[in-house]
Amino acid sequence: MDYEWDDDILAFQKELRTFCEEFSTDLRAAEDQAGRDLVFKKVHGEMERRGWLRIAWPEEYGGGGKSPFYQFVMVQEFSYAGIPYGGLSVGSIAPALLNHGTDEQKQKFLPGILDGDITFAIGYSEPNAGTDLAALQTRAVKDGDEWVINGQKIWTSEAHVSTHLWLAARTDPTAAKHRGISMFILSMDTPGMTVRPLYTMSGVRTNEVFFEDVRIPADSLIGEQDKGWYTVANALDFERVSLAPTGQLARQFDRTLEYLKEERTEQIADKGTRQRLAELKIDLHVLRALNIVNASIIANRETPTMEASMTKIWSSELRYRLSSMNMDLLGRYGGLRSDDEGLTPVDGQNEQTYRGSPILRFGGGTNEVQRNIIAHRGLGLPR
Amino acid sequence: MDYEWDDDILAFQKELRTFCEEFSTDLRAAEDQAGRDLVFKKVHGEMERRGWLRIAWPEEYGGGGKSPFYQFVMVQEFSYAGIPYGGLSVGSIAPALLNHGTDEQKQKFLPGILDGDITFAIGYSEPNAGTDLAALQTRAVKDGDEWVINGQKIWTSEAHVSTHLWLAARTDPTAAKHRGISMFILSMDTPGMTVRPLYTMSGVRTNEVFFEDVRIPADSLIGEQDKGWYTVANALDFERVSLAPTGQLARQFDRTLEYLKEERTEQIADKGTRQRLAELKIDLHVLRALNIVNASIIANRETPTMEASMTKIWSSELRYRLSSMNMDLLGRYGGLRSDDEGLTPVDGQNEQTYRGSPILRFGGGTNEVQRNIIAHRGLGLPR
Amino acid sequence: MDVSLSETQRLIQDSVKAFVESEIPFSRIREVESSGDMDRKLWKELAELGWLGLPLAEEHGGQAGGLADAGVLIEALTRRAVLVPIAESVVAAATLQRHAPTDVAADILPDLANGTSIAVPAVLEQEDSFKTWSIEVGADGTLTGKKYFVDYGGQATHHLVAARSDGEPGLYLVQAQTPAVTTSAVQNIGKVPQAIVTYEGAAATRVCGQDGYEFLVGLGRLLAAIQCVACSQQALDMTVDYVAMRVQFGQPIGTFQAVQHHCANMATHTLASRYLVFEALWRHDRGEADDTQIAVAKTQASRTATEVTMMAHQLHGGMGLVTEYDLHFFSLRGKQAALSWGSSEECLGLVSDTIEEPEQWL
Amino acid sequence: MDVSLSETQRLIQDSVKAFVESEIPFSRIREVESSGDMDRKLWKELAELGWLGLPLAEEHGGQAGGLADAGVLIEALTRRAVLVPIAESVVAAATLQRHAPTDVAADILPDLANGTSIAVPAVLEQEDSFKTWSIEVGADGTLTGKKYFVDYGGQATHHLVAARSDGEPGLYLVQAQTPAVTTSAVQNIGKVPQAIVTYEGAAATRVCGQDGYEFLVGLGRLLAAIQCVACSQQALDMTVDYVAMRVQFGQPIGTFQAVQHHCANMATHTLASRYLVFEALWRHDRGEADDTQIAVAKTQASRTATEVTMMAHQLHGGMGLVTEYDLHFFSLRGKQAALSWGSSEECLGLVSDTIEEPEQWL
Repeated sequence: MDYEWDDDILAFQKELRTFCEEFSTDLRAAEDQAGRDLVFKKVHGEMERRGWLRIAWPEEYGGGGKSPFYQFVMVQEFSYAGIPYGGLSVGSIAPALLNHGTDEQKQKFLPGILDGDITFAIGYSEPNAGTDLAALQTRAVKDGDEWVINGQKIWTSEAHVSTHLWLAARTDPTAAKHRGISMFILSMDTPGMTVRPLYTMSGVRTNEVFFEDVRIPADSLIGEQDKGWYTVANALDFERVSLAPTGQLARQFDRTLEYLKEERTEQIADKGTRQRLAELKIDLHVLRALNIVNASIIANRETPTMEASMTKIWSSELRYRLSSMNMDLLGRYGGLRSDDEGLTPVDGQNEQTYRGSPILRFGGGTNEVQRNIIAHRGLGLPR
Repeated sequence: MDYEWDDDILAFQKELRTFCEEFSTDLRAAEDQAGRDLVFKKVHGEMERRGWLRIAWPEEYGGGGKSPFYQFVMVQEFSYAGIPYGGLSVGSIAPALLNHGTDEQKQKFLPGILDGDITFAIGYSEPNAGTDLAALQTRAVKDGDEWVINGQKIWTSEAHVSTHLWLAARTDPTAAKHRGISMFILSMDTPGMTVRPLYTMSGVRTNEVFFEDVRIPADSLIGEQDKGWYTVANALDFERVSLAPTGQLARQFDRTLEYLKEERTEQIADKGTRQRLAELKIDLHVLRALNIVNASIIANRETPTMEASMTKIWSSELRYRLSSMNMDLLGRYGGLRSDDEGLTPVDGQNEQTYRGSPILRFGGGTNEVQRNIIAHRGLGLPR
Repeated sequence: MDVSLSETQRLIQDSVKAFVESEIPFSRIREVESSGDMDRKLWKELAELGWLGLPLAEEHGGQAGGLADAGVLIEALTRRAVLVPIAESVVAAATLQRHAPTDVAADILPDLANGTSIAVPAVLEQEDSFKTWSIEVGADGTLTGKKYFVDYGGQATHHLVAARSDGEPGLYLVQAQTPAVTTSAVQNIGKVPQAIVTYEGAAATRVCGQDGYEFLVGLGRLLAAIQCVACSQQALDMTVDYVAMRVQFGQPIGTFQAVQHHCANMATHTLASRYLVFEALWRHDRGEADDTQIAVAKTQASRTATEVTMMAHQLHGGMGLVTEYDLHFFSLRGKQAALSWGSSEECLGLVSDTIEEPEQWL
Repeated sequence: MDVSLSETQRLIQDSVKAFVESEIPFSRIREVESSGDMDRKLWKELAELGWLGLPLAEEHGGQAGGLADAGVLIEALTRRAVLVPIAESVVAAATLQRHAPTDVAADILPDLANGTSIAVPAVLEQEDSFKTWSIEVGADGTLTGKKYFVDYGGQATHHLVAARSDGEPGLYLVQAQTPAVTTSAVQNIGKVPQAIVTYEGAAATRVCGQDGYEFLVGLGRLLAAIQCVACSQQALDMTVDYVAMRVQFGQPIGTFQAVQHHCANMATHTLASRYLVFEALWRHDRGEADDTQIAVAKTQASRTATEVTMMAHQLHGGMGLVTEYDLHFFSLRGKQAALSWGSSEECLGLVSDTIEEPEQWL
């Protein structure tokens, strides 16, 4: 056992904090979404310049070869600062390409992903294939030198602002569910694709994507044909090091506490309120603990069994619990939306997170399925 | 809607309180279990004299014909006072006999049950038939004018102090699980029965009962042969009016609160402690609410679907939660056993209830099965 | 003791349900919501159908119903997520009917019953506290100051303002559609029209003192709690329908035990909350509900609304979050109601304030 | 950062496990429990195997292990429900080693390592508070008064007593097996030997001041928390085994989703508690753990022990309650440990005391 962070990690953390503070200032100064997008773009470029986007990638893949804990602390600090970076493209697609792409595919996509010029939406879910993803029905049929895609995807977030789609489609309809699926990359401007917006109560737009005889070249296939399920399942370990970072919720806790200390001196002196905050603090420490256990296993080049699922469950349920409790403590102020500047505490972060909190309770595998995974893979209970 | 208790119910409650107070005094004065048993016997006799044991039975069965709410308030007050009465014999066996017994059987057992001279243990569970009660394997085979019993029962509480056993045994081994079961009454001194004690961590003794060629007369069969499952399921409604009375837990709450007020003036002034007690108080009000909803449906001569299961779940889980929280609030004192007179708060009731609290979470149908029942019968979810 | 609905209550429930289901499609709710205004057409219809006068005496053009009857009405309307100040109006009207001087009551109540006037309470100030507010009515009978979080404050014709005169707390009737009263809208999670109101020398008629104020707050709490129950019940019903139909892994997800148990828990909380709220409301009508009983009911109902609606989302998956689907109305309005008239934390604090007092458990 | 056990720790864990499983049948635990005494034979064996000296320096006959190593030892022993004052002894010995004057330490530590002496803390008085205690050491170097809830107080040869001299708080070493010290057993849920101790002019040697006292309380909390983790883990493991084997409705009950989800929750809480406790213990060893970190760990571990062991009972059904079966050792000892050295409520209060202080979240 060793619970000390190495000096080089701590030095890296310091560097990250300075970096995040600087860009947070820029973010606050931005006047609209376009301005904020510009800052994000700058963050991305600067991160690539410093080698951070690939900091834990193996050196043979052009990475920094650092310990997964570098990745861990980086995600933690960016999440605490509320600055998104890289996202799914760098975090999931790039590693999948590294593992399964041909040299040509790597050369075609990786530089753009790292520059931020190529961004991906993920085409997995379908109306009848959500938690039961293997039931997906979108078809890809080989026709000469091309694949022809027909079908529909849903919950394709960022499809309207991405350059490419990472698509799971059925290539062998006769095979059993998990088999017969293949992965493809499509440019979002391929003819035959229609993107329809779906607006959600969290304020975030997502999409449906429809495919009507969409033709893409043969080399759009990533990895082995009919083995796409395993391409997706085998993402690189270092990306799993921080699935549900403590950062954002910790920041929400800290900021709400700060508000109470400054604006509600009577309430913060109340033992009832203090105990509620203490409960949340303990819950955050549990989240931190699960994250570190998960990361530590990966850093030891072992494979977490149930630890990732535990972290995901705890994080998503705490996201709801913490937002809701903070709102309750703030009373009517807690219910204000962030578009009310001045009156709304902590920019309405609690209210906004509350509205978005259901997503992670079912997204990325419902918490019910996650608990099944813990029971089966972690505890060895019979199916 | 009408949330007022009728005047006659309130008058009855007053009478019950006087009665309970008197016998509580006697109980406290009793020096040992034998003394307490004598008081219980006296309570039973006095209740029968006043017609209370049968207060809600239909008049044609020799009952008082009163509203089920009489039963409800009576159970509530006895439970609050911590005085057991009648128990399963009066509460479950007598109604089953009334519904399914022959005139001879009624005449043979009912007077004794009401006098307290005949008491029953319940022989349902077996080592491999717990939650899945219909899997029971104890056999009853007709041999001339007799039934011959072979097999084993478990969790046969009070088998060592009862005069009779109410037994479920398989009479048709070829029928599907729920069918082919019949009900019998046996005297506990029938040759071939062996009672083996099982001691539990709650301090309560229960038993295993073994049957080796136990021969009982033909008229020991209660109700129709092979239809025993339905005999048991059709207990009279008025007995279901208060399955999980608020009384005992309310008393435990009240007494612990009283102790804190008297002995822990600093702690009871602490908002943290007060909020914990407020949480428990609300939880008790929820229990009270569920009980009243359940009783009110029965009083309207309708059949509760999910309400009884809800009450049972809430009661059993609150029993654990309330005992545990009270112990936590009392700290080291909370962990003391009741045999330490003087030092132990509220006679160790919290500690003792805590130890016994698991029983109701699985007894009488596990809470998992109860939740299934709510989902299926109450909400109509598919199986 | 009988927890079932009376004939009248069942009639209210059924006819309001039939009315909103045939006349108020959810598309209408979306329209009204994005307008930022209340549903004025519906308000007129409710007046014409006589619902606005439900708890008012016949002499005022009402139907002489009880507060529990009004609760049934509000629940049925809330289950359609309509945007009308029905709860606010009942709070104000019932308070005026019981506590206002006869002439004041006779003057305004008929207009409230026929819908030409709308009165809403205006209690909270910047502190968001039902105990601390400070507007003073001047010697000239006018008041000046700000009230926060006034639901439908911008839509109402009258405000029932908590204020003091010579230090004596009370409620004051203020005409809202005058230059002396300005409102500024604030945005909340429930998307319910809500305003900060500024009074500058607004003419104020004293309606009642502390007693009436306490009646008003208790009723406000309980009608917010009714809305919590309504949102919980609606979310539960929608969830049961959804999981019985939604197929994954070759079977309806409602056959999975985990899903069934979530639904069972939702049903238990909703049922208990309904009982506690209606009992307290029924007793409040008779002047028998104390602050603790009301606070118990509001705490439980607020938590239930939060927990049940969010679990409904978990079980609905992505579909539940889409604004084209209707679940979000109930989760967002439910949380709004949970925070209104004292959040669960504030009400839990009230229960803890009187924790020493012995309880009747029967 | 590495949460895995070190080579040494794995060795400790494996060899203690192997030892108790072969040498200490649960029938032995039952015997000792009903005797009311500690397991003196086991104590001797632990001394001979060198475990008692684990956290002590080699010069005192110890093995120079860390406190986390001692935690691993205590967890392994607790998972067999043994009745020996191993946690109490480690608390006292580690405190003496770090905070006692050299001569006092050199005098007693070798005897603690070889098992001929047993030292246990005696802190609480009637108030059951770690903040308020009042025994004064007289000018003659003796102390008089009562200590409550002294675990193994009747079995120990030495008590490390929290007392004051000239108002200065500190710890004092008292020989317990003398006429000046009398003990009276109290019965608790864990069936752990526990006593009220009366000192009447007992000779007392000052060991340390406030610093040492705080070290002792922190360590006491954390070793109680380790016991909570051990009981949770054992109950979880027994439950997983049981539900995989117990058949109802024609299938192992461990195939039911509700049962699986209960187990998943139990595992999550246990894993997080283990991390929090061992991290705090490791830092306490280095003087880096503050009161809040320790209180966070104890709160979480106490709750976990309560929740996990009682859920284990729910899933075991009747069998789990029978004293012939072994689960009750862990539920009852687990709750006892949860209440010891500050219950979850007391520790939550400590966390709330410092809630304003900023936290390091990495």
